[in-house]
Amino acid sequence: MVRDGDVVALEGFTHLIPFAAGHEIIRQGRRNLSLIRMTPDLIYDQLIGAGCASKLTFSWGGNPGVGSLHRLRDAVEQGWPQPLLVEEHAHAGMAAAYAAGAAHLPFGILRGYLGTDLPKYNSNIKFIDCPFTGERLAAVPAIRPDVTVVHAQKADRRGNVLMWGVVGIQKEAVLAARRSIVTVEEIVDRLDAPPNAVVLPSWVVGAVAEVRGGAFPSYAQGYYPRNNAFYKQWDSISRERESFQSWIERHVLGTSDFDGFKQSLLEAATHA
Amino acid sequence: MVRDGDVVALEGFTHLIPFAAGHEIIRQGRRNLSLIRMTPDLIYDQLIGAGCASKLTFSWGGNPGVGSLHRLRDAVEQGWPQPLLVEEHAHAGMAAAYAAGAAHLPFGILRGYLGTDLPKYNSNIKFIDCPFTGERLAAVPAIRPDVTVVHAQKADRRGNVLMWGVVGIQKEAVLAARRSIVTVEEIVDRLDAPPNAVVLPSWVVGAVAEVRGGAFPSYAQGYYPRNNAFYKQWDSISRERESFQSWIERHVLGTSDFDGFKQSLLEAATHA
Amino acid sequence: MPENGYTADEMMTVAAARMIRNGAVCFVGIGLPSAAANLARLTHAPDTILIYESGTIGTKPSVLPLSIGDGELAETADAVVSLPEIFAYWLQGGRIDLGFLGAAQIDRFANINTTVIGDYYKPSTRLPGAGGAPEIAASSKEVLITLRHNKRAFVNKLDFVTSGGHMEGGDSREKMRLPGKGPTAVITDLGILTPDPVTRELTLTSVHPGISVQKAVEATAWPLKVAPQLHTTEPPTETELAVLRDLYARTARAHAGDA
Amino acid sequence: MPENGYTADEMMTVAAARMIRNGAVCFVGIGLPSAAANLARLTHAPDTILIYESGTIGTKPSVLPLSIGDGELAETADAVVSLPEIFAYWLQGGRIDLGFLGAAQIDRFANINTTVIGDYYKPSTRLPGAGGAPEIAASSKEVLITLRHNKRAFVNKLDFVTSGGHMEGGDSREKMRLPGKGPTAVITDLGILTPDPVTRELTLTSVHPGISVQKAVEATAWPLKVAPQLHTTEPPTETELAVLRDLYARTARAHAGDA
Repeated sequence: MVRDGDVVALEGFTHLIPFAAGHEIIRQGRRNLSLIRMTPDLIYDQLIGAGCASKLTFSWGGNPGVGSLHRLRDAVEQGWPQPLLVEEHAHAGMAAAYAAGAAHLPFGILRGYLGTDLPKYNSNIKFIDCPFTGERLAAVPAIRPDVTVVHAQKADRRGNVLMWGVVGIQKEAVLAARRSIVTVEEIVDRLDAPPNAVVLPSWVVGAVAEVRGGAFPSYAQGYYPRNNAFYKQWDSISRERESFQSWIERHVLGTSDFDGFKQSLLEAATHA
Repeated sequence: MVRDGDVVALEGFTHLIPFAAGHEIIRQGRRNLSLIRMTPDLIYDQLIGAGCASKLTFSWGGNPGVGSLHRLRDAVEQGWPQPLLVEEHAHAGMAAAYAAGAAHLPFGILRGYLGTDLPKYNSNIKFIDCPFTGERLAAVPAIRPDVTVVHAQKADRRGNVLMWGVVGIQKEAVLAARRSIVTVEEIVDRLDAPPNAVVLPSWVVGAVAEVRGGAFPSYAQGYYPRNNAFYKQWDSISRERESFQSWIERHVLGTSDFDGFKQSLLEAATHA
Repeated sequence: MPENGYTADEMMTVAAARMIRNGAVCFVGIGLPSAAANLARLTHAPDTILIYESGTIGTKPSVLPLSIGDGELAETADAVVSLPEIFAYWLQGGRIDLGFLGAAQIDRFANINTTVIGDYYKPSTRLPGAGGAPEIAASSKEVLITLRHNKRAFVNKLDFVTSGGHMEGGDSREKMRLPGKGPTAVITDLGILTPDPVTRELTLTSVHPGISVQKAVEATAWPLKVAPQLHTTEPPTETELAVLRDLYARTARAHAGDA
Repeated sequence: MPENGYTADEMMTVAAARMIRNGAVCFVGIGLPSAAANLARLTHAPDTILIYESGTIGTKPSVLPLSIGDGELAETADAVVSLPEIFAYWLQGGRIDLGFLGAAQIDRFANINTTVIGDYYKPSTRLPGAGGAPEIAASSKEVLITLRHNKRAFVNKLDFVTSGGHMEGGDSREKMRLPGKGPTAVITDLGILTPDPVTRELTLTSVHPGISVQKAVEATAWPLKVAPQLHTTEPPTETELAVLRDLYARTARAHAGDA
């Protein structure tokens, strides 16, 4: 469902990051994607390093608690493997832009971007005046991805999706998108969602696929914890182009699915 | 905590309507309140009929499923017991205005009020142009009550509040207000809130009081159903000024609290 | 009651229910629209998604709600969201196939009034007001309206336009940039009116069994246009009537309450 | 390591933690701010409300989170909300007493850079960027900043202003209408800097035990102002050190993971 040149958002704020789906995009060799994500994280480091992306819209691009995303930096600083156009925001602005997208408004407003240089480098940050008080507020255009991909804990057989814990911007990202794909930890007979839970009804979801462990090395609350050790290892894997390339070729391009990927990682660890 | 002349919002969209707190405002004889509420319902019919209000901001003023709010109509049509200034919206606009209030933005935007006469009669509905697309959108000023009162299912001993079911605009109304009062069905040792439940942390709530059954004749999901029969009876109680006055004097002004009110209703029903 | 054993209100509700295609996402107002939508769900359209403005999405009540936010709507919903969310992400979000409204007054272009009869500041009758209707009428991909047919309701000029239909006819709705395509049918206790494809004026296209054209024309304050190919509505089937009556009976029992 | 048995980082974290008054609502960045805020919660300020930008409100983690949205933050929170909500209703809503930030670069008016070193389009180092920081810095009633003290960090001119402090000093922050009152202290591994009440220029008001004024001055790329009444920071107490080390030890064990 992802095509070359698409505007694509893979969301999940530290939690439920759709790594399995991201790997599939790499395996399919997609090119010239305009990637959107508040916190690019390792999955976008991999997509960028693998040459899938020509643009990145984001608001915080690091390896959380560890340091830099080296492939992102290499693309920005050296243009490798290809130049990467950057549209840079703050979290508050991107959250408002996704919310506007979900609401099909053309823009979102916030009391934001005050005292920061970001508007100097991002022409998509404008300012408008309140028609009642005259206060100047920031405005950002709605985010409307061609495709949004998220990972969630459960879906039922009808395709209704339930997620819980840190739910981030996932609901908005799905509702803002023209098409959407949701991978889930498990498909169950009944969701048994608690009242007011975050549920995406089947009719707003394009496709649902069961991919157990599909958020590794991020986490799925109630299923498995964040693999902090992998996040730390990524720093050395990704630091050099060569080590990154051999990793992605062996573990992602050299495997046929996410189970294969994890099996391959396990074998590498065992033989290390 | 409610003073004469205050801007007051009692919220609860068909569910968890804070009747007990509303009766207390009537008993205290508050005057010149600017009342805000999306759906005035019986509680505002009572407040208006009792002479507490000089202004009403609302978006749907009826007895749901039954018909008119006769005291509201009498105030608007005949100025009894005093003239009532009306600021009239649509639900979508009021929801956006409360959300703006909760976000401390001066206004909210929506693709709304298109094709309706409402803006001709409400100068608080304006239109602004999207700085990106030029699309004309409606703007409404934020709602910022002096006091918001809501009813919820549970609070814990620290004052954290949990509500579930139809949660309407209650969270926004509390977060938009300068002061807030929450009545609850019960105070418990532990909330045991499900993930992502609607919880108001104690430090955003001004005061919490346990009033079991405090939403009667509306309902509290998990505690008691809506008393539809009372809603239907209200039509005849409220239809004439005399029947309304004798009801409010006997059952509200003539009782000292909500338990007394309910006891008084029960006695009337038994002796009828 | 017509001799064949159903009331005019039953015919209206059945005719309205039939307009709902299975699987449609319906944003439903309380009263007649709610009855028709639930009848559809219980008969030919079991996969219809019902949304009430209380934030209950995909709700499956066993009885008709008295209010827009009855407890059973929440208990049987796929999701229950806040009011800012239901209006912003779901209705304004363009996700509603069919908005279903009642009205106190309607004009020839299917604009409706639920606000005041008479002058706004000195009304002879103060009605409940807008609620969710203006944005349901504007943003739903398609709108159905159902109300009883008489001259007090089918007026020449609305005292107040609460919710826009086809505005002044022709392409005036598009010019005002209302997102959805507006009312596609008005279902009354006498027949069915649909907008002319060009002028957008409501035209009588079907009369219910036993109803004369003349009766519909006389119940309309403007000179009602009548389609050259006038249909007669199929009378309610036994199943439709049985399901509807059963629904009302269950509802009456449930709403007797305990006061 | 200083001879009295604690590291400069430990002194910095303890000094930062002490700035948090019990009961304050703190919006906390990851890294040193998170360590300091949790140390405060585990020592003198047990009723501190910790909020992380992942939407976790009133969270009480037993170990330091590696990311801003670790599972334990959600499990131990009073409420977990979406990102639009945490930024709109909670941060912009004016409910945060204390924003607590780290930085890569800081200038004399406590403006900070976490975006790029060098030219924006040809950076020598591309840093992670803004995240929640610009609005934390703007909207919190008060801001604390903590970072290590050296000339690469304490620069004469920022390569990029990611988050506004006191802007160009004086009343320039108020004039730009940033809602909160801005940074009230910068806590480093050498001492504590606070803005001058009038000029808003950061002034060294306390040095940590064993640190000379000269060392702090030399670690600052601008001519650092020193308060006439210079304090010496109280060294970490045994309790503070024990709690902090225990926290780090628990954290290290927890983050070893299973890869």
